[in-house]
Amino acid sequence: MNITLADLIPLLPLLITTGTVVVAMTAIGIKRNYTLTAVITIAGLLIATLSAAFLMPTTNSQVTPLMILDQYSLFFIIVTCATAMFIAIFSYPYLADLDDNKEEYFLLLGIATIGAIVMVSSNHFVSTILGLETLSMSLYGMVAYPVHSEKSAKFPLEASVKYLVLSAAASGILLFGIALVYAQTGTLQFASVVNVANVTEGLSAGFTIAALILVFIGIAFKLSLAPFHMWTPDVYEGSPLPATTYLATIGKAAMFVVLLRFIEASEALTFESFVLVVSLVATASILAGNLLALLQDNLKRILAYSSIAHMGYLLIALVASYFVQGSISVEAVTFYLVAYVIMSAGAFGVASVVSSSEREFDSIDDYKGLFWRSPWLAVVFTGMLLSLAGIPLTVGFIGKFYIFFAGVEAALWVLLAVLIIGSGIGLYYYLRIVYRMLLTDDEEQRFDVAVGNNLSSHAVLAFLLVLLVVLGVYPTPVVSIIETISTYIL
Amino acid sequence: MESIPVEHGLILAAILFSIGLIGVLTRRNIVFVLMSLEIMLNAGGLAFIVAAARWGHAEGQIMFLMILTLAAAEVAVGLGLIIQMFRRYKTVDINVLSEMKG
Amino acid sequence: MIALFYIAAIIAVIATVAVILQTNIVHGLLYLILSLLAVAVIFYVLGAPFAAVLEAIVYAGAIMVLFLFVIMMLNLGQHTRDQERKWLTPRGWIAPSIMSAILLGQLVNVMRQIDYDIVPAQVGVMEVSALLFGPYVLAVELASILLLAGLVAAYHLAKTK
Amino acid sequence: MILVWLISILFVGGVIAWLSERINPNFPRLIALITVLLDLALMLTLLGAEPSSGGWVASVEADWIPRFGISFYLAADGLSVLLLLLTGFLGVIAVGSAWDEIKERSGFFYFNLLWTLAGVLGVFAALDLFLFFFFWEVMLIPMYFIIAIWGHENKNYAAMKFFIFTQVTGMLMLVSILALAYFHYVQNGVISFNYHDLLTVQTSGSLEMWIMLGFFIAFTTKLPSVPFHAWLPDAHSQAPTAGSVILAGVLLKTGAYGLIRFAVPLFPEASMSFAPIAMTLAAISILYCAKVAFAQTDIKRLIAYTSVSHMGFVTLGVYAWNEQALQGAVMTMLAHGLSAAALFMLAGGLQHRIHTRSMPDMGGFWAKVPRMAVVALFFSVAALGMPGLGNFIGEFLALLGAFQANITLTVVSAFGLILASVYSLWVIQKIFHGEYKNSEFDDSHLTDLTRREMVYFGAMMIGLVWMGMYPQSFLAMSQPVLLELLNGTEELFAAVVQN
Amino acid sequence: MQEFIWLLPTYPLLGFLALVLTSGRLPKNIVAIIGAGSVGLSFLTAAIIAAQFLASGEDYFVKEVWTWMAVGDFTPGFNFYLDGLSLVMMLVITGVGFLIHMYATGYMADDPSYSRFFSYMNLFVAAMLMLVLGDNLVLLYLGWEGVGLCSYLLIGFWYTNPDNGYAARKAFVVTRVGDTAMALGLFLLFAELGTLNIQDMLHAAELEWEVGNGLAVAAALLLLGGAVGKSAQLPLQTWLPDAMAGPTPISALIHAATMVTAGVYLIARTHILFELAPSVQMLVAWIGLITLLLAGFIALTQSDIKRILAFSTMSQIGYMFLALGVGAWSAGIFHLMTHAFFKALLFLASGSVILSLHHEQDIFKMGALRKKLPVSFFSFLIGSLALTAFPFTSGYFSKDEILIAAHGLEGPGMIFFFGGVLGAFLTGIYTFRLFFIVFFGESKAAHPPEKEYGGWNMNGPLILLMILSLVGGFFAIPLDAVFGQHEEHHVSTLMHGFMIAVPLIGIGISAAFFYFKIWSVEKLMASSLAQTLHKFWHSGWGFDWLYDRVFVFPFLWLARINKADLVDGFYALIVEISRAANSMIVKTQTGYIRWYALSIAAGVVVLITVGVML
Repeated sequence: MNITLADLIPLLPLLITTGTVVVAMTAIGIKRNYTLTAVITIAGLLIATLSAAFLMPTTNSQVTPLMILDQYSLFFIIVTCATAMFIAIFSYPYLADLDDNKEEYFLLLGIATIGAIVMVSSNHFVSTILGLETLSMSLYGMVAYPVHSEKSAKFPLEASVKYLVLSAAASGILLFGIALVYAQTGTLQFASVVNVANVTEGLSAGFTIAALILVFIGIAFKLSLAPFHMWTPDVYEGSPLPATTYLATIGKAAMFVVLLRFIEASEALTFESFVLVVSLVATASILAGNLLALLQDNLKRILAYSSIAHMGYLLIALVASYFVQGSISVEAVTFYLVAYVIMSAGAFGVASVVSSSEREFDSIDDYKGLFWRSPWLAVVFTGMLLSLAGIPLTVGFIGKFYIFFAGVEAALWVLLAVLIIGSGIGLYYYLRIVYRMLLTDDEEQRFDVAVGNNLSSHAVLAFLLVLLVVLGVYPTPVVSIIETISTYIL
Repeated sequence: MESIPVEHGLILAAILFSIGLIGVLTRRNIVFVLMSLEIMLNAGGLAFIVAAARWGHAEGQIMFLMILTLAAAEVAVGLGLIIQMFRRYKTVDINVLSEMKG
Repeated sequence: MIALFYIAAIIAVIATVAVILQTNIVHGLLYLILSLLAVAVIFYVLGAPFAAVLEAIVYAGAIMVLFLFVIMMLNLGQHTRDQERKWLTPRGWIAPSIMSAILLGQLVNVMRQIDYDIVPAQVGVMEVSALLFGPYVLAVELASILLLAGLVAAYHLAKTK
Repeated sequence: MILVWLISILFVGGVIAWLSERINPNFPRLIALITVLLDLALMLTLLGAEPSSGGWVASVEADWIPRFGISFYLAADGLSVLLLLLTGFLGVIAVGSAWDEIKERSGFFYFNLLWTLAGVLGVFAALDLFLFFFFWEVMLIPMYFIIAIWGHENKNYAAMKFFIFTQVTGMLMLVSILALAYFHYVQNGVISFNYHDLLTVQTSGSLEMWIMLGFFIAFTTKLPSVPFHAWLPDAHSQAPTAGSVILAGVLLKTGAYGLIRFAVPLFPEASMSFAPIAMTLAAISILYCAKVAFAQTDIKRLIAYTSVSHMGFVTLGVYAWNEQALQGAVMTMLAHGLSAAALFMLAGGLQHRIHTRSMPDMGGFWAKVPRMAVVALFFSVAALGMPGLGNFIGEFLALLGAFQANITLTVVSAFGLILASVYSLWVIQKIFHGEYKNSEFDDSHLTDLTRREMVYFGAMMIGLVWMGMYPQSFLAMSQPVLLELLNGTEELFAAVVQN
Repeated sequence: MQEFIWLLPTYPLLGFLALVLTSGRLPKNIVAIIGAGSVGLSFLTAAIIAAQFLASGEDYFVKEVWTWMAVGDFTPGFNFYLDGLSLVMMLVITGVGFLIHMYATGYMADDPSYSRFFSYMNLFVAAMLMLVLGDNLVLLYLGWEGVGLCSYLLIGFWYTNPDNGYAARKAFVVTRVGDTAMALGLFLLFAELGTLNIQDMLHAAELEWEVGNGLAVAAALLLLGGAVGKSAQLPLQTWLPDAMAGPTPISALIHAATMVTAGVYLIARTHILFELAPSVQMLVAWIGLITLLLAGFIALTQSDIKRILAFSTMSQIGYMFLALGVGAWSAGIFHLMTHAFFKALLFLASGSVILSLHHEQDIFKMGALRKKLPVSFFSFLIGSLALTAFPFTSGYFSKDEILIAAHGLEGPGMIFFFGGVLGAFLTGIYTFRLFFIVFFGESKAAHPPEKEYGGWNMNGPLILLMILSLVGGFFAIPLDAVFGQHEEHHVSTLMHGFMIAVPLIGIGISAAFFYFKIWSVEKLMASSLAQTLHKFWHSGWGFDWLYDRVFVFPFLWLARINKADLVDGFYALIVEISRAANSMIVKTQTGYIRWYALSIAAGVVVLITVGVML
């Protein structure tokens, strides 16, 4: 299973991204030029996206034991690269005024994307770990990026240290768990842990379950599932907005793909107690996330808490996959992830557009009266928030519909009840933000919304809004794609 | 040839892991925290080596290599952050990093 | 060999405990190196000489030196020892210890039923390398990317403006 | 196809109205008026349409999300057409009532108004349950905006409450819809959300009951019925007049429509065994809310509670499930649509003039605003169920039918008629009778109804009289639909009554 | 012409619409023409129709105008039914109604809301005609509620005084209690008999139910509920005295001549049903008897001229109920008619008195008006005589028939008879008490009248009504086809003499007290028993007091304590819980890394415990 030339073709997106990083690094080495670096990165990511889109219909190959490049992977490579590109576009104006070297940021962003690509196409623990750590390592850098800037009002250092320490601890747990799984199955490939032919004698189911739980916890931390969620708000708040966006979208999506593949391949859900554990985590996440966000006034923290809840929703679909014939729950997870990426990117994107590295507008009071000051941004933001709340005409609704469908088919009534309660609480804090935007006292002009100076960011927002609505109203094309690709997971 | 029960190896790893965890939870000096993290990662590595030995594989060792790599990178970034932290706060007390809460 | 395993294990545990109990940071680091070396011995006993060597060279050597550098840079002198003593209140140990003890108990509980003895067989550099530069060549490349990420991040973070 | 037009005209009109504000602040209301009039005119053509075999005068079906067997399936029969017309009519009224009241950001206002109406039309016409749910939710957001932006002092709370209540219970309904679709899948091997397909699903036992409850709770929240009514007084009292008109006149009716069209026909057996509880809730709604209404001092809150009370007759009628009762429910929906809307407009008009809704501050307005007084009297009297006006037909038929199903609860509910007279006359007394006291407010703007207002009220009065004197023109439209729904299930209910 | 029976309610309805739509912009004389003229037209039409109908010799006549609603078997229509009973009613309503309208054109001349007044009046006449002409109970119910509404509107006509509003609402709500019972009766009848067309329904009832059938009893009871409400009989009588707050023509038209007798009409109309439920019929008689006595006692103690008349009305309707209860259907209706004449007369006359005295209603502030107000005096004289059944006045014949019929009844007949006679005795006393106090003695008026108020338009109706009151007893009303031939009752001459004499004795006693002043009221009132009784009777036997405490206060109390809606509180609680949960859980976000790590460790421990141990 050595690598061959033919294997390189499916790896094209990965190679292109890597190439982008190398080119960008070289360019920096020759002469620092912020715009050039950004353009290289954005262009590279665009090409990577396109190449993945080009490859997607035909590709289905295992490249070395480490990576599987099937349609599912490529689909998420598209999502990942495209989102990374969008974030790069958001980052450019955001960092433009940073009084420090700005170019390395795009390197980190590129490298993080490499990590994400590896993760979404990983069905092997080695590539999982490598992808995950590459992603995390870059994110440490991105989170702490403005650390030298005196003007930065936020706490990038604190956020980064928190993220690093806790993430490393979680990695330790994950690694330990993988080791235990490996001790049992004898392979680092994702493989069934049930009825392994050469099970070590005397090995109880408890061992397997403990191992699975440790792995799950390691992943749950990255997904910020309760009770491993506490880092999330602090890191989100402290990071520069584009980094937060990255963390919240690609960081989550890639990790969930890994979890999905691992759970499906390992058949972990055949253990009832494991199902119980996952259900408990889902319940705790939904309730904790929504309750924490309830009266929060910081936008980034709200979105952080809400992401905890959203990951909980996703877990419901994941649990359902065990009870349901067919691929519906995988589709549910997939669609919801896409929806979540779109709406999170959009929501953070709006905040990014009005913020800069020197001044972030992340209190919901900053958005008072936005509807009247900048209807365009307000509409985008409202759309994203309503989508997060799962209101029709938006993609979030279809996503939630999927999850409900999976849950009903699996007869997960308790979890559905939790989902409903959670969503009900969720409405409150999403609407709180929307309401702020509707307020009419615009005595205090908190920020100028000049569309002109970052037109590309607005274009991205427009694109996301269109996606949000189109997928919310006529999701059929994407639904059929997801239906097709989901078969690769099972 | 004499043999070692595999559970002894794993239990050793678990013990080291737990000690590392205690360190992370207890120490306020961030350098110690980082060291404790290394202990945890190392315990993971040990577990891999034990498992590899149980299967007679080389794969576990490769995984250990990767852990080594990531530990190195993590320490590099972590120490970089510690330097910045010390510059800003003149302390290595991890508790100063608690400005964001709620 | 068996005895070596257990001796090394005991040393590793004691040394590790010493690490987290230390108030002097340099002493702590030295204990950590001791612990890592003991683990390296265990690796060797378990038939992983390559890993053992790397543990000794990279871990105990390179990485720990990095720590030392930083400690020196920060110039954590005598006063930090007093500070450490102040921070390490007995009460602070209770919850973490109990928690970890329970965790350990649980892990031991699930592990103790394993009824398999390792007969260490040497899996040497050859096998590992063959694998590493065969099927796992991508991992090597990815590891380089990982290190690159660490490099860029560390460079950016650690530099003075 | 006409149904698609009806809905899309509103959607597009809304967007145009919004955009047109940039050109001239007076354009939005004009465009909104044209849009709703156009819609109303289009609806009138439905009256002449020849019904197909199933009684559908118009229908359109297209694939939407084939993965789930979801289709874009709109169809209207007599019942739907009635409610569509009500919506169209009240749409015109609502635009009219907002004409002078909404000065700020009128573009966005009319956008929301039209979109709400579009959602409501969709609800009344959708025969795919997913589509139904889709529209069910679509109408909430613009309504939320209407309350939250143009509402009164406590608008945030009210809008939020409205939204969360309807949304959360909506999710219960979603679960029920999905469960039903799933059972269809299990039984037939295909997923379908088509109403006709789902009617064939065999469910039974406690599961059917649970699924039915999902629908029931969603619908009775919108209706609303005790104990899910708590959102309504706040929403109504805080909403701007046009919002209240739409809320009371149309939005509440979606719940009733849902009960008739979905909740009972889809689950005849569960509904049957649940009927006594539903009717009990109805009776409690009627009495309890009439009593609470009486206690209110905020005139809009009062009217809101009376709405709950009146809608109790609808629930009562639906769960009595015989022809008289159902016709009664339908007539109550229509008549209450007009009378409640008119009362809210009056309250809104008063608030607009004297900037208070507090009844203790009012009194003796008859001399000052005689036309308004007469109009108010008319609609109060309509609300208390005066024969000759539409509400009477509805409540009388509902009670008449209910009497055949459950005597005790009918007797209890009938006390609502007494309480209705208590609170209705109390309102008239507090506002229009008694001594004129102008120390409590600035009465410089207390002017009588304008000619334009009189046109709207006149239209609604004619409507109510028409309903009251010749309800046959409405009953005839809904009759075939109701008979079809009753077909086969009526005996089921009747059997329960016997036992 | 019979075909045009629908014109009867239409004229006043058009009048109503014309007056409402012009909303007070018309000059008063035009308003008067429209208001009174429409009713006049109705009366003319009614008269012609009546003549034709009587000439045709038909028993009944049905005119179907349109189907109101057709819901399954339930198909009430706007159909008019004319037979002897409705004929009488329609003539009384339009005839007396027209006279009162006439009178009102003068009486209300100074009122700024002239047009409003006539619009209500017209609406009332229209509704009342619907009530009596409807061929089905739903249409009847329409009229029934319609007159109730007009009653409400007219009682509260002078709306600036909150007391009037209260009286109006009380009237409406109290009668609505009865109406609701009646509606339930309708439901029951429809559910059991499948139709609400009166004749069909009665026919079906006869076929389906035996005498004494429980359902028949229930249905009759429920209809009776409606009747007692509308006709101010026990136990729903409390609203009528307060209803006197309205302008006096209203009291004459609605609260004396027409609307309050609707209950009598209803029972007569559905008499077959009551015959099927003898126990209920007996109850009707008892209610009538008790009410007539109670009202009589109350009337003795009142000082407000209109209230006295109101209690007298209540009492007279008691007689009608008594007649119905003993099966003397025709007698009841006959008394209804004569009562309409003389009570309208009395009320209108009292109106003249009141206006002449500048809105003074207390009889103790009048006196010696005989000379000053001659028309009123004669009106009162004739009205009072008819009311006390002075021989050969109209009241005499009708009351006679009732008492004789009561006398002829088996069982409690004698009680009814003597009770009725006692009532007549009381009537004599209180009627002439009023008469003597107002028109004789010394003037106690604050503003003694200069001259009698009113021109030909007020005096004309009075004179006509005087004539009717005198000769009304000789009208033969064509009720035999409706109720069948009633058996002739006879009483001995002695008894007859007794019946005639007792009211005269009452008059005599009254004269002794108030005209000749042989006896002194003050002396009588000296005893504490008398005072207590006076107080008790004056308050209407404490019914208001009782109802306030049993119904009104608890309702108000409930309304007060639960203004904020208990159910809402429940949801508020949920919100509070969420907030509390939020504030608790937010405390976990301490910001300390080690705490976060601890939570991870705890999570690991818990999850492994759950996963492995469970």
